[in-house]
Amino acid sequence: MILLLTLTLLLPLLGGIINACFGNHLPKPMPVIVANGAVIGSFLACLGCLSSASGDGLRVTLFTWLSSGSFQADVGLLLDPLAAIMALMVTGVASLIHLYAAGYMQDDSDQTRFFALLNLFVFAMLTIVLADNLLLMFLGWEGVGFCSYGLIGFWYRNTENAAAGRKAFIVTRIGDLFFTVGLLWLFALFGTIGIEAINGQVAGLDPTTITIISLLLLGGACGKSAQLPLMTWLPDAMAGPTPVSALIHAATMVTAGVYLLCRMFPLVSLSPIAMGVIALVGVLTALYAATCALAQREIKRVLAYSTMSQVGYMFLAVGVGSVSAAMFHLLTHAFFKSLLFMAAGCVINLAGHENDIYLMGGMRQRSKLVAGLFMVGLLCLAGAPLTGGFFSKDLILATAFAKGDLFHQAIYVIGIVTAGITSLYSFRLGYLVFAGDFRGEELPDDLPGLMKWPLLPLALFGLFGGLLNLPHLFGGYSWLSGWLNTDTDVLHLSLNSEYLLSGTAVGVFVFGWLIAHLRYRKFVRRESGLISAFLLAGWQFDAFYDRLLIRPFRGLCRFCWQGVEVGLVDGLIEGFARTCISWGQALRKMTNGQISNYLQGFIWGLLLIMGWFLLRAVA
Amino acid sequence: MIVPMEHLLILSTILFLLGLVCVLAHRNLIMILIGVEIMLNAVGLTLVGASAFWQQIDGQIMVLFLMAMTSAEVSISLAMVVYLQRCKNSVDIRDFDEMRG
Amino acid sequence: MTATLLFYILGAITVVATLLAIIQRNPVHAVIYLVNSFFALALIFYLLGAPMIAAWEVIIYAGAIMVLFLFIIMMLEISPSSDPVRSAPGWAQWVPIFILAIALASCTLLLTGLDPVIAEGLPRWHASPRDFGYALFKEYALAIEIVSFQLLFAAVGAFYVGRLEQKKSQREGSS
Amino acid sequence: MSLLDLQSLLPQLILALGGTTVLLLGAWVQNRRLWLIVGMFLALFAALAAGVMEPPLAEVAGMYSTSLYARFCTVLWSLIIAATLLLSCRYADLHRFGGGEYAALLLFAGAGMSLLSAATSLIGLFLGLEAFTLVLYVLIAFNRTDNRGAEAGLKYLVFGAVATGFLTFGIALIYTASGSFHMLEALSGLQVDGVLRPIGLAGWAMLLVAIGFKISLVPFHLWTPDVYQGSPAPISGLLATAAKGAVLTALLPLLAFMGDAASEIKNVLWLLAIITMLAGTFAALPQTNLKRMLAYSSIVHMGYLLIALLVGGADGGQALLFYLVVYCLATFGAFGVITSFALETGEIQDYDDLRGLGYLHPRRSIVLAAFMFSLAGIPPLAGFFAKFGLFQAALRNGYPELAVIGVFVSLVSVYYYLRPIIVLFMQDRSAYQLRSGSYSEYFLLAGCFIAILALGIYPGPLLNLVAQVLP
Amino acid sequence: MTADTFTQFPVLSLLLWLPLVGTLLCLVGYKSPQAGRWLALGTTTVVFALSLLLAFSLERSAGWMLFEDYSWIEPFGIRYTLGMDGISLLLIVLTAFLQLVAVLISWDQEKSPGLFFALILILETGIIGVFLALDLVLFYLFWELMLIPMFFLIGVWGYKRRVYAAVKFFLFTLGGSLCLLLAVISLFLLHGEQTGTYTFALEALKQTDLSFGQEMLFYLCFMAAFAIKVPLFPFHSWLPDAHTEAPVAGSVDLAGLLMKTGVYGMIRFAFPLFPSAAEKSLPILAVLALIGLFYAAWIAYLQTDIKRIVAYSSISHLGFVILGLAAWNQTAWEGSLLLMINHGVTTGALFVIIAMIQRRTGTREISQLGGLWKSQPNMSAFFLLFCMASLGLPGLANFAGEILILIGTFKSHAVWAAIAVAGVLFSAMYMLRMVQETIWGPCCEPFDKQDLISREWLILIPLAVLVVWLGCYPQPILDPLREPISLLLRQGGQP
Repeated sequence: MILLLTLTLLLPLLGGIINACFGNHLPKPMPVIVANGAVIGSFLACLGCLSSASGDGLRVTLFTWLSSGSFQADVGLLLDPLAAIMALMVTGVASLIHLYAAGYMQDDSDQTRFFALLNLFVFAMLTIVLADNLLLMFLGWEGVGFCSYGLIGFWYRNTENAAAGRKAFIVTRIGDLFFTVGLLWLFALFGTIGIEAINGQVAGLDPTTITIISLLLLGGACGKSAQLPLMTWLPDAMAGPTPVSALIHAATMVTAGVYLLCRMFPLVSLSPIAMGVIALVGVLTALYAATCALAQREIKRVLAYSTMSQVGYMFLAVGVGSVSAAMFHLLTHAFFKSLLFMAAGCVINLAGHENDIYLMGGMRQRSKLVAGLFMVGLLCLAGAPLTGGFFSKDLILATAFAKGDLFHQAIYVIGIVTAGITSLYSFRLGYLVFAGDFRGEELPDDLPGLMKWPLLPLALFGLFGGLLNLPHLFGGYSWLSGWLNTDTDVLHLSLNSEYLLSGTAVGVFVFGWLIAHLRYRKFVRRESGLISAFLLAGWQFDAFYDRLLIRPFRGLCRFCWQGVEVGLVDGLIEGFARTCISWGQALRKMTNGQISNYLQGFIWGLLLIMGWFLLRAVA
Repeated sequence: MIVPMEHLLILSTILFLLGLVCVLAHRNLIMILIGVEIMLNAVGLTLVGASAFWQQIDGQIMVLFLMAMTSAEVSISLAMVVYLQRCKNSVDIRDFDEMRG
Repeated sequence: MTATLLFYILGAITVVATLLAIIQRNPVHAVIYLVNSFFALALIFYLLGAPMIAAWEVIIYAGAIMVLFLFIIMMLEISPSSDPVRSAPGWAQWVPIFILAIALASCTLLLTGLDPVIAEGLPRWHASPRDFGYALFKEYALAIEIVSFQLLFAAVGAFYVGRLEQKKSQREGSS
Repeated sequence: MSLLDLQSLLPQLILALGGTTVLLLGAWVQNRRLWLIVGMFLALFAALAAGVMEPPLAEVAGMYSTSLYARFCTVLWSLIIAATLLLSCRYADLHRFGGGEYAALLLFAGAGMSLLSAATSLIGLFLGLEAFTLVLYVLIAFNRTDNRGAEAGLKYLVFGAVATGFLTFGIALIYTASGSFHMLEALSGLQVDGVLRPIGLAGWAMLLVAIGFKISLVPFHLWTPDVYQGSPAPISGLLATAAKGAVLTALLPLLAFMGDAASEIKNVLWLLAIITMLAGTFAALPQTNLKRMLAYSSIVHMGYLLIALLVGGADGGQALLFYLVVYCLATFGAFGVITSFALETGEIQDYDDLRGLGYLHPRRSIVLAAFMFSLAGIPPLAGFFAKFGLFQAALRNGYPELAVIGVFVSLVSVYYYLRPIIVLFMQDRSAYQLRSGSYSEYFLLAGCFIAILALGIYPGPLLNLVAQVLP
Repeated sequence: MTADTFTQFPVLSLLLWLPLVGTLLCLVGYKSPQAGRWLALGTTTVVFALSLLLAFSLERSAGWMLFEDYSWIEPFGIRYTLGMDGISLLLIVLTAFLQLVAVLISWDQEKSPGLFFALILILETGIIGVFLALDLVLFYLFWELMLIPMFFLIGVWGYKRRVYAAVKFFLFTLGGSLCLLLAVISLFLLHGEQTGTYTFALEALKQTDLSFGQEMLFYLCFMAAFAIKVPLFPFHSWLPDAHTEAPVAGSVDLAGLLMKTGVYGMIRFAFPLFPSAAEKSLPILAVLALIGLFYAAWIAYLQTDIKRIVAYSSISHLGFVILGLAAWNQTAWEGSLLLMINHGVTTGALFVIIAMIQRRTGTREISQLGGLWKSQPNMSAFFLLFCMASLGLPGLANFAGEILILIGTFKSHAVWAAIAVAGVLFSAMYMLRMVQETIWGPCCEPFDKQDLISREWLILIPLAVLVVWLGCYPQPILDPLREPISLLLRQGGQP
């Protein structure tokens, strides 16, 4: 078991290292095989040790990474139920996406780099998932950031791609700062960074401290999960290859923030304020992103905003105190969102590498299978009844509703409105892409099989993901909550309210669909209005941050450089040097070659000495 | 007693400074050398006076050495004058300012 | 009393003659005035009981050195008339220098005057040539040797410096 | 004057009589190299005699001491004279020096210097000082094809003559006050209850002017760069090292004899030291002529040495002598390199002419750089320990302000010491190939270099020696 | 071979003077480029091997693992005292390693290679000497001995503004050193007056009774020298110029080693000698370190010369190191020393890569660079790796040190640590900007499209392995540091 667990983590690393170091020297399909093999192997290993994950979980300490004084950070793995379910999802989805990527990247000359980074990403993600201490988790945390950076800018020849990668790295790093401080604080408080140890000791801590630390952790989570206010990087991150978007920016990395909060839930849950803030951030992000998604023109950006929005739901779930709801939505979302992304990749390929949905349309005719799969994904996203997405989202909203106070009521309302908008933009996307006739330039392109078949299992999971945690209402028994030992999460609402809630959900879904149907069934080219431009630009947050932060920052840098460094520091030094030289020049003028001048030096000197002596003698 | 020692010192100081003035004021090398001779004579006067004051012969002997040294110096100086005159056709010290700075 | 009077008279003569010497623009005149000054100084030496020094003052300074000066002046034909502006300083130069000199003199004299010993009188005293010779050759024999070496090497140096450089004069002649 | 007297002054006798002999024989045998080499060996003999022979008398004729200190100085100056002669071999050929005269004059200068350092009487001091000053007048102007030499000679002559006037007037005043020429009596006669008498002060003022001229303290320094620039490089080396060193070594006992009463004079020296260090340093900064820069550097170093003089006692003496030796080695070496770069048409002095020379003549340039670093006081060269000893002495004896100023000055001075190095090695080449130096020059430069390095790594023996010879 | 073997034999001296022997040989054969190269390579290899041998065979202990003491300059009370503890050992191994790298990277030096390698080797002696000397004057000698070769390396073999940079470097560092010298002498005199034994031995001088004023004064003088070398914020002006204009070996040595000597001087000399002054100064030190940390990062963000970016990044990182020292506890100090070593490796590696880039493109201006991954993927990959290490990616070298510093600092001064965390962000900003403009983006066509040649592989692979190893398993580095650091901290007195 221990070996299997270790293998789960190390196989992707090994694959990544092999590809990174020797990939270019291996014969053509080998890098792909190595990468896929590693990830699939990892998945199998994970499956293998799943059985031992229940209860206290399985733990391995490989070696001591850092130790100094009382500080000790091991490379230690912990496979508890939460980690296990997450690890399984990560490896599973990653395996499928790797397979997909093998098809997607088959013509790319740089595929070794791609697969190396992808493997490394899986390794880093698994590190987050499996780490038994915060520092190791942080290693994975930054590791996924780096891989994301490398993969977003994979097609580096285009400056914008590389810039998008950089933006992602830096913005998430702002969040990481909070995480780091939180980590330091936790260590200072508890003298350990072990996750279980911390969670075990939190009771009885000063509430303010807990609130602040929880908010710091939230900051970290916001950065990684593209939540308000650190969300601007995610839409730009779509510059990366589609499998990357599917894996990193939909299924796994962006959910790391949720995972972190779930991991630290015993701590976070102690602070009502922090919980409220988390819920608020989540729901506001959900709303914000959903509105933005309404106006996007690029297919992947729509999906990106929708990801942001869905992750917002997960935050909301954590914020209202339901880990299982969060994890439930995380899982279903992982399935249908990666499905959507990969299908979008297919669509883009079919449309002749065209991203703009206004230039698509009628894609249904080009590949029925892809259209079907895409629609499955969309239905899940929109929360069509009985799909995975429906159940998971519903659970979150129900939990929020169940809290009952005014704040949560308000959150519930926003959440349900967002659900409507979600339905609207989902069907907008569906209509724009698949309905009508093809509006772009004709460019037949057949899809490799590898790009299609991995979608099928994801579609199945998406559709039937609800079964994982089917509520009692529908005859389920909340398996996930049980597995996670969070039975407290299981709602015990009255049947009436359950029906009411489900009904409302179905209602908003239908409402959104109807509006989309009316408006987008037939493509009409419209001038984009002010509001849609505003939404298209993501509420102008980029411009706002540019004004608020980046320009003042550059100004500050310029001031430091030109003002302080060149002007003050160097100026002082050079001024001193110049003064010395000018004194030298003045003294130099005294030696003008004239003997009589020189003699006067004698006389003045003598007068000086004599005068001094005279003064002394008189005194 | 002839005069107070002080008066003799006054005389020699005046002479010495007259010599110095000559050195400072003139630009003609010969006059400068003459100034130096005046200064050295003033020194001789002081020494002779001191010799009398202490009633010792050493002061006078020092004067002798001074004279000998002066003549040696004058011989070199005047040879130098000749040499300079030949170099630059001038004994004006203002003409010798090739090196400066 | 006569000696005292004589001292002041001679002193005055010395100072006046020296002053006249230094303000001359013609070096020949200066030398002549200076010879006067040296003669007066020699008499003072004699007054102070140094007959040997007095004699040498006349012989070496007034005789040898001044004549050497005259000789060189005439040999080099340095005459003030050729360029009167350059050869002698004008009033503008004299004034600051004299002021400086007076300042210096007052400093020196004030300083020496502060010393009580100096106020004592000079006794009458006479050092005969015999005493002089004894002291010179018994106690200062080594010094005499050194001085003689000095004279020798000075002569060599003067000869070397003053000698016509043949190569150079040839080069100049040819150019 | 007895045989014992002569025996006691054997080194000086070798120098003076040897000089005379060389002079006489030189008139017959017109071989320049021969007389330079003979002169060098005579100087070496003198050094040997001073170093090895135990003099029978402690004081000769009441004028010169034969103490270990005096002998040490004699060895030092004789060696410098020998080095100058050796260094001049090729230079003399280039400029057709009269070999016999040159050697003879230098030897006599050596005698004068060693007498000056050994003087115990003011007359002796006067005679020694004049002996080598007179000779230097001639030596500076020795290159008669060079107008600059004449100008330098003139400048040194005028100032030397005036300084002689001041020196003798000072001596006369001191004699007037104390009635003795013997230093110990004269200087103790100057004080009443440990306080200097006013007339003594006047005398010292005159003396200080003269000494200030000789060792070129600010403001009596203005002649220095001109004279160094104009005189033949080996003679500049001699002027900067032995001629100054001899005066300093004479001044050390002079101040020591004063005892507590020296404090008045030390006040003035303190002031002179500060303005000398500062003015010398700043004036050196814009120089673009190597010899002039070295002249200013020598001025600054004299300022440093004044610190050691001020400190006095065993500490100061040790620091002074060690510093002096190291300074002499480096400065003489630097002038040696200039000599070795000299051409028939003149010396290479301007930085412009040195540009990139480090790659044409790497050995000499590296050695020059080493001398510069030593002068700047950068370890592991001897200059560092010299400064180290000096600052230590200053700090230990209550002159922290001088140490601080010294440190500041040595920091600024690094700039002008680096400039020739930069010019030699770090600028694009504009220099032209010079002739390769002669073996005598190489030998000498190597000697100086090795000494600088060895003293920088293991200065212990010299320090011990210096501590022993101090009176 | 056991530790006893070493105590019988003056192995420290051997380690110290071996490079100098190499120098002399290089100088003898300075006309032949081949001779210089191989001699330098041989010498540095032997030194490296010897240092590794020591590292593996010596027992860890708190005190001196090896110690040598001989009489040297008696009249001044100066002795030849060398001692090695864990800190020195590690820094010497680093020195030996980086010098090897410096020699290899300068392999095809065209301008007077013999002299060049001779200077590199002298420098090695100087640096090793600084890390070993326990007599203050001996220390000072080695401290200054580093100056001259570096001056020439920059001034002769540097780039366009080399003379300016060389002189600035020389004057700055010398200025600090002279303050140090004055303080050393004064301390020596005071100690001598108190005890009657005049000595420069570090251990003896620690016993000197000083009034607080004196202690502060001396401490400031010491710190002036060390702060300039490090360099701490207002004293850093020499560094960007020197790093930028120096030839690659010079930059590697400057960043990798010379800056470390400053920190080493602080922990070995300044703090233990003047504990109460040090204690008082810690907040100021921390503030300066923080200012430097941010200030340099901000300036680096705008630079257009990639070497200058790395130069400023060095200032920033050393700010981190000093912050750790100011935190004054075991963890932070271990972090500081670890970061020092890590920074040496990563920054050295970055300079090496920059040299390779410059050789291929002829420029270091980011406006003229770009898209190098296309033509030189391997080189670019290494570049990316080292940049990531430099910006503190966990799992690579710098992070381990930084996090230890942060943890240690947070324990004593939470606010400092919290502020310092932000520095990591800015380092990401300038590093990523550099990466972006260099290896990503549209292509600039390098005139030499050659990817890494075998000698370059030979240099980069060990560096890369080290960068990863130091990031993933720094424990072997931390272990020998533990005891010496706690000893030093105890001597300094826990504030």
